[in-house]
Amino acid sequence: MLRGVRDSLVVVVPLTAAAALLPFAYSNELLLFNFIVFLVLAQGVNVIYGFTGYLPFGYVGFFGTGAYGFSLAVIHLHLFPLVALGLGAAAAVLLALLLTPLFRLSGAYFAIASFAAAFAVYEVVSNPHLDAITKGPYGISLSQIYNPQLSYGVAVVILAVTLGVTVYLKNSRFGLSLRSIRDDSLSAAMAGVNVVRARTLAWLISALIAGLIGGVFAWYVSVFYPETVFGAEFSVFAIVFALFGGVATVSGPVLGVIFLYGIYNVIGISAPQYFQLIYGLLIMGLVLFLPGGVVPLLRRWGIDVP
Amino acid sequence: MSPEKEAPLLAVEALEKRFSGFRALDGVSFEVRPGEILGLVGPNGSGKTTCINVITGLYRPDGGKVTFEGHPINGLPSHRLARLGVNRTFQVPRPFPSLTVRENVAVAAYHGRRAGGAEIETLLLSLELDAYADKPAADLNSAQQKMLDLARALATGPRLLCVDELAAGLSRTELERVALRLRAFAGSGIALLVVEHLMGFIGEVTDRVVVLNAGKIIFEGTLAEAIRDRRVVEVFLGTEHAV
Amino acid sequence: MKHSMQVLGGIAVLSLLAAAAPARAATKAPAEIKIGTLYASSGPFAGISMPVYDGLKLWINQQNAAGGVYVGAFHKKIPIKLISYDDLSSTATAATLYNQLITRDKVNLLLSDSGSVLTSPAVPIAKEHKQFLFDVSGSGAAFFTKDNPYIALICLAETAIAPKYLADFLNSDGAKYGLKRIAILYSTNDFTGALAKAFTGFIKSAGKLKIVYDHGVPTSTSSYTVLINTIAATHPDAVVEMGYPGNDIAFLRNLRDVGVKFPFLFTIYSGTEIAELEHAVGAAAMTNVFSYVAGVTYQYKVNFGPTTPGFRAAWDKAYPPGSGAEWGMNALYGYHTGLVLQRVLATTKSLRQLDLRKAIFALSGKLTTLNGTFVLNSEGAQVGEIDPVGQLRPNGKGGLRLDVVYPPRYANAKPIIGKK
Amino acid sequence: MMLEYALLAGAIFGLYFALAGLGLNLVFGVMRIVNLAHGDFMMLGAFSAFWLFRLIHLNPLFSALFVLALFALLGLPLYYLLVPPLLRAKDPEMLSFILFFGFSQAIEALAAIAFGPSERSLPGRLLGRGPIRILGQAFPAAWTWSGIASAAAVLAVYLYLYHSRLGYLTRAVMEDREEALATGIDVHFVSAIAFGLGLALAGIAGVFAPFMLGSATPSMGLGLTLQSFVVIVIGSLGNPLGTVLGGIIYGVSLMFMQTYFSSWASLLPYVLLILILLVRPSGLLGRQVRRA
Repeated sequence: MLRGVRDSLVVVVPLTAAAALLPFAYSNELLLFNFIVFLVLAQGVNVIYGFTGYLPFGYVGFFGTGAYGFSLAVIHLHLFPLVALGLGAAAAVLLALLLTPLFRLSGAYFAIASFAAAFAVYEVVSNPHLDAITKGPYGISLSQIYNPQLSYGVAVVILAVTLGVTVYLKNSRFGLSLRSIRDDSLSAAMAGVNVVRARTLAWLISALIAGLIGGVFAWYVSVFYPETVFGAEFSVFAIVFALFGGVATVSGPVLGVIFLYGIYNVIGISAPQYFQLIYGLLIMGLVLFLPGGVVPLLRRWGIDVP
Repeated sequence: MSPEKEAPLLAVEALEKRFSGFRALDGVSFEVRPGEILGLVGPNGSGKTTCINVITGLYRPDGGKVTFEGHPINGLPSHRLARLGVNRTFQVPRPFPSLTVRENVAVAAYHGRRAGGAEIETLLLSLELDAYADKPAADLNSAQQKMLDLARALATGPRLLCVDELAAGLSRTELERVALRLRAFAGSGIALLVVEHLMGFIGEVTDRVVVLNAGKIIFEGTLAEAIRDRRVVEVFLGTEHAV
Repeated sequence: MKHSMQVLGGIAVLSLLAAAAPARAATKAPAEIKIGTLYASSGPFAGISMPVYDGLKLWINQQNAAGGVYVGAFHKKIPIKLISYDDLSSTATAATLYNQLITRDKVNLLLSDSGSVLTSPAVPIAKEHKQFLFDVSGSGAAFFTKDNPYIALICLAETAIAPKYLADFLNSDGAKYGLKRIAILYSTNDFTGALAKAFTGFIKSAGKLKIVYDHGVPTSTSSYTVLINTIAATHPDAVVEMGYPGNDIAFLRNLRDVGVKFPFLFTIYSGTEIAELEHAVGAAAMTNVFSYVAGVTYQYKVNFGPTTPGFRAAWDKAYPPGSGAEWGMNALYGYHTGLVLQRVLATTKSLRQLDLRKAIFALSGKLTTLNGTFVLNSEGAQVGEIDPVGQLRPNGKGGLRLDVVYPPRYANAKPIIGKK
Repeated sequence: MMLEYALLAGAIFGLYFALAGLGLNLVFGVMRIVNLAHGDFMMLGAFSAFWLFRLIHLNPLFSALFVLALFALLGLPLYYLLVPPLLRAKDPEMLSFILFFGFSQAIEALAAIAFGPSERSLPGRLLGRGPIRILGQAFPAAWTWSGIASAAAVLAVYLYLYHSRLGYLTRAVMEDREEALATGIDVHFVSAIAFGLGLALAGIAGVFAPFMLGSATPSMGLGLTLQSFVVIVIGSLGNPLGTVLGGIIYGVSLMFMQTYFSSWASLLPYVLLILILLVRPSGLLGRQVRRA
C-alpha cells in the first residue's frame, strides 16, 4: 500500500491540482476540460484493456449513454444535475451489464462487437421514431442547467476518483488478480481467482467511469447531437492515448493524453491541413516502433514511473 | 478391490467425456485417498489429461460423477475447486508471463484455500525460485516455469494435486529432487494424481497406478503388477519405453 | 414554469441590451478586424463546410484588396484578419477551437462552422463568453432561445420554417392538380429529419393531403430501389424526398433505373446543386422534378452586393477549375455571410458584441442579397431566405433550367404535374 | 410483390457486399490481422474509377481491371512494410486494429487533400441504360452489372484458392500458420500475395461503389469496413463461399428492413454482427477449444 501512497503523490495529487488550478492561468477552459475528459476516458480504457486485455473499441457507447442518460434525466425527470449524473452513470453500467455476454468473444471479435454495440446504441438514440424520448437526431439542449464552473469542478472530482481507481488497481490484490486473468485466464482460475466476477467488475467500473464523464460532458457542453457524444473518435483517442503511454500503469495513459492530445491541439492550430495525416502516421509509428508504450520503455531505461 | 480403511478424498465414478463423437473418457472410475500418490498412465490420447481437465473443472463431464470429500464437485468452476483444495499443474506450464515470479505465487496465495501470503517466500525458497522472485515469469526457463506452476498450485493449499507431466524435459538430478518433493507433499497429507510418461519416475513416486487406454481403465494396481499384465503390455508394446 | 423562465429570460435580455445601450462608442480603431471561424477539411461535414469557407475567403480577399472593410464606428476601412481552424468534423475539437477563438485569439466576429452539428458546441460557449455568434448555417431550432441574445442565423431559414413554401404550394394548389396522396421519405439526420418533421406538420395541420407514407431512412442509405418499390405500392400522387445530395442522387438514379414515375416529385438538392446532380443522374431523370430555388439558381433583386452571375464570375476567377473549390449553394452561403458582415460592420456603433447584435437585427427585413431577403425573428432565427419552389425543365440545350412556380410573387412559370 | 422485390434486390446487393467482404476475409484469414483500412481502399478504388473516367473516359469495367493490377502490386510492398513487424508483436490481432486505424486515417486525409471532400459519382449510363427485368421485376442496369462483376470476382478467388498451387499454399497458411512455416512454405510470400489480392478486391468493389452506393467521398471508408466485417462474420472465415452466403444474408435482411422498418435499417448490421458473434463465436473464430 506504500506504493499506492507514492503513486497518489506522484500522479493523482499533482494532476488533480493542475486540472483544478489551470483555469485561473489559462483562458481556454474548454481545452482543459477536453484534457480532463480524455484523461478520464484513457484511464477507463486502461481499467478494462490494461487490466483484463479486452479492447473496448466501442468504449464511446458508455460515454454517449452517460451523456444521454444524464440529459434525459434532466429533461424528463427535471432532476438536479448531480443526481442526473448518477442516473447517466447507472445507464452506462446497465449497458455494460447487458453487454457482458461479449466476454465470450476473444481478441478482435470482442473489439469489433463492442464497436458495433456502440453504433447500435447510437442508432437507437438517434432514431426519429424515438423523438419524444431521446429527441432523435435533432439534438439535446440543456441551456436551463448550463453551468460551466460547477460542471468543470465535477469533472475534476471525477478525474481524481478515476486516477485513484487506477492507483488502487495497480497496487491492490484485486488489480493483481485482474492482471493474472489478462495473462492467462485458465491459470488464474486454477489460482482461485473468480475470473468471471473479477472481469465483470472491471468492465462495470470502466463503464461507470465513462458514463460519469459522459454525463459531465453533456452538462458542460449543454447543446449537442447524438453524433457528438457517440463519435468514434472518443474511443479511438482514448485507446491510442492509453496505448501510447502504456497500459496497466498509472502514469502511462496520463503521459499519452498529455503528449498526444497536446500534439493534436498544436497541429490542429498550426498545420490543420495535415492534421489527420500526421495523426494517422503517428498512430502507425506507435504500433510499429513502440508497441508496449512509453512507460515500459522508461522503466527499461531505469526510470521508475508509476 | 480390497475395502479401504480410510474414506477416499477423491472418487471418480463412470466418468464420460466426448468430443464431437470421439469418446475421450468412457466410464472411468477410481479413488484417491489422502496422502496417496496415484499414477495415471497410458499411451498418448488415452484420456489421462482429459481426466485431469474434468476433475479440475476445465471440462464439464458428459456423464458420471466426481466427488471430493463426499461432495459432488463435477461442473463446479475451477476457482471454486481451487478454493476447495483441488489444484493442478499444466503439461505445458502456464505462468502469468508479465507478472513477477513472486506475484505469480501471490495471486494463488491470496485466492486459494489458505488466506494470507505468509508462505510465499518459503515456497519460493523450497522450489529454488527465490533468486528470481522479482523477475517477470516470462524470463524463466521451462524447467523453472514448471516449478513456478507447481509453486502456484501449492500456494493455494491443495489437498488434491493433479500433476500433469511434470517430469518431461527435466534432467536426471532435477527428476530426483522433484520425486522427493512429491513424496514429501504426500507425506504432509496431500493426495496426488500423477500423469506421467516416464515409467521410472512413476515407479519411484506412486503407490498405485491406473492404466488408461482409449478412455477406459484396463488395469488398476501397483506398477510392478501392471508390467506383468498382458493387456497393459499389449497396449504399451513398441509404443512406450517399458521399465 | 417553462413559460415564466422564458419571460425571465426575456427580461434578462432586455436589461442586458439596456446596459449595453449607453455605449461609450468610438474608442481607438483597431489595426485589423479579426474574424474567427472553423472549417472541416475532412470528415462527414467537409462537403458542406469547405465551399462556405471558400466563399467567405473570397469576400475577405475582395475587401482586403480594396483596403479593408468599412467600419462605420471608426469611419474608415480596416483590413480583415481571418483566424480559422480545422475541426475535422469533430464537435469535441470544434468546441475547444471555438473557445480558442474567443478566449485566446479574442476575435471581433465569431462565425460558426457549417451545419447544425458543428455549430452546436459554439452556441453555449458564445453565450457563456458573451460573444455574439454569427451562425452561418446551423439551423437547428434548439439554438434559438429567448434567454440567449448572442446568436443570429445568417444563411438559411430555420428548419422549422424552411419547408413553408413547399407545404403551402401543396396545400393550396395541390387539389387543383389532383394531388391527394402524399409520400414523404427523409434521411434521419438533424437537418433533413427536422425539415421533414416541419413539413409533415404543415401538411397535417392543413389536412388537405392524405399522408400515405412517412418514413425516415438512415442518411447512409445508398440504394432506394426497394424503398421506391414500397412507396409506389402506396400509390402516392406526390412524393417528397428529403436527403443530402448523395441521397438525392441515389434516389433519382434508382427511380430512373427502375422506370417508376410519380406525378409530383420533390427533392431538395436537384434544384440547388443542379450541375452535380445532372452529372450524376442525367438531365432526363431530373426533368419536371420539383426542388428548392436557392440563390445559386435564381436571381434575386438584390439591394446589396453582386447578383448571382456577378458572384459566379468572381468565384470562377478566384477559383479556376482544379483549385479544388466547389461552386454551389454553400459557396454562396459563405459569400452571403461576408455581405451580411459587411453591412453589420458598416452600421454598428462599436465592435462590442451587443452592438453587433443590434446592428445585425437592424438589418432584418431591409437587406436582400443574392441569397434572398434577410429576416430575423426575435430569437435570432432566420425566417426570411425561405427557398421558393421551382421545377426543373429542359433548357433546350440538352441541359436543365429551374423555373420558379411558387410563391406567386417569385413565380415565372406554371407547374407541370405529371399523370398517374 | 414487395417481398419478392426485396428478396431479389437483396440478392444482387448481397453479391456486391460479398465482393466487398472477400478481400477483408482473405487478409484476416491468412494473417489474423484486421485491416481497418479495407474500406479506405474501396474508397480509393471508387476515386480511381472516377478520375479514370473523368480524364480518359475509361469505362468502369476496364477501370476495374486496372485497379485490380495496381492495387495488387501496391499490396506487396505495403505488406512487407506493415505486417511482419506486427506479427512479431505480443498481440498482433489487437495491434493490427490500431495500426490499420492509423493507416485508414492517413489514407482518408491524403484523399481529402488530393480529391477534395465532396461527393463524387459516375453517370449510371456507363453500365447500361434503363431497367433490366429479372423475374418480372425491374432493376437498375448498373446493379445487374455490378452484381455480375462481383460474382465473377468471387468465382475467380474461388478458383485461385482451390485450383492453383499458390491458392493451396494460401489455404495451408490459413489453416495453421505455424505448421505451414514448419513445412517450409514461404509464409511471408504467400501472405503478401494474399494481402495484395485483398487490396485488389477492395479496389474492384470500390470501382462499383459509385453505382451501388450512389457516390463516393474520402470519409466513406470506415463505414464500408464495418459492413464488410459484418458480411464475413455472418459467413465464415477463410471460405469464399461463406462470404457469398454472408453477403446475400446481409443484403436480403437489409432490403427487408428497408421495406418494412426503414428507419431502423442502419441498426441491422450491428445487431446482426453481435448476435452472430454471440450465437456461434467458436465456429467463426475457426479455433476449437484446445484439447489439453
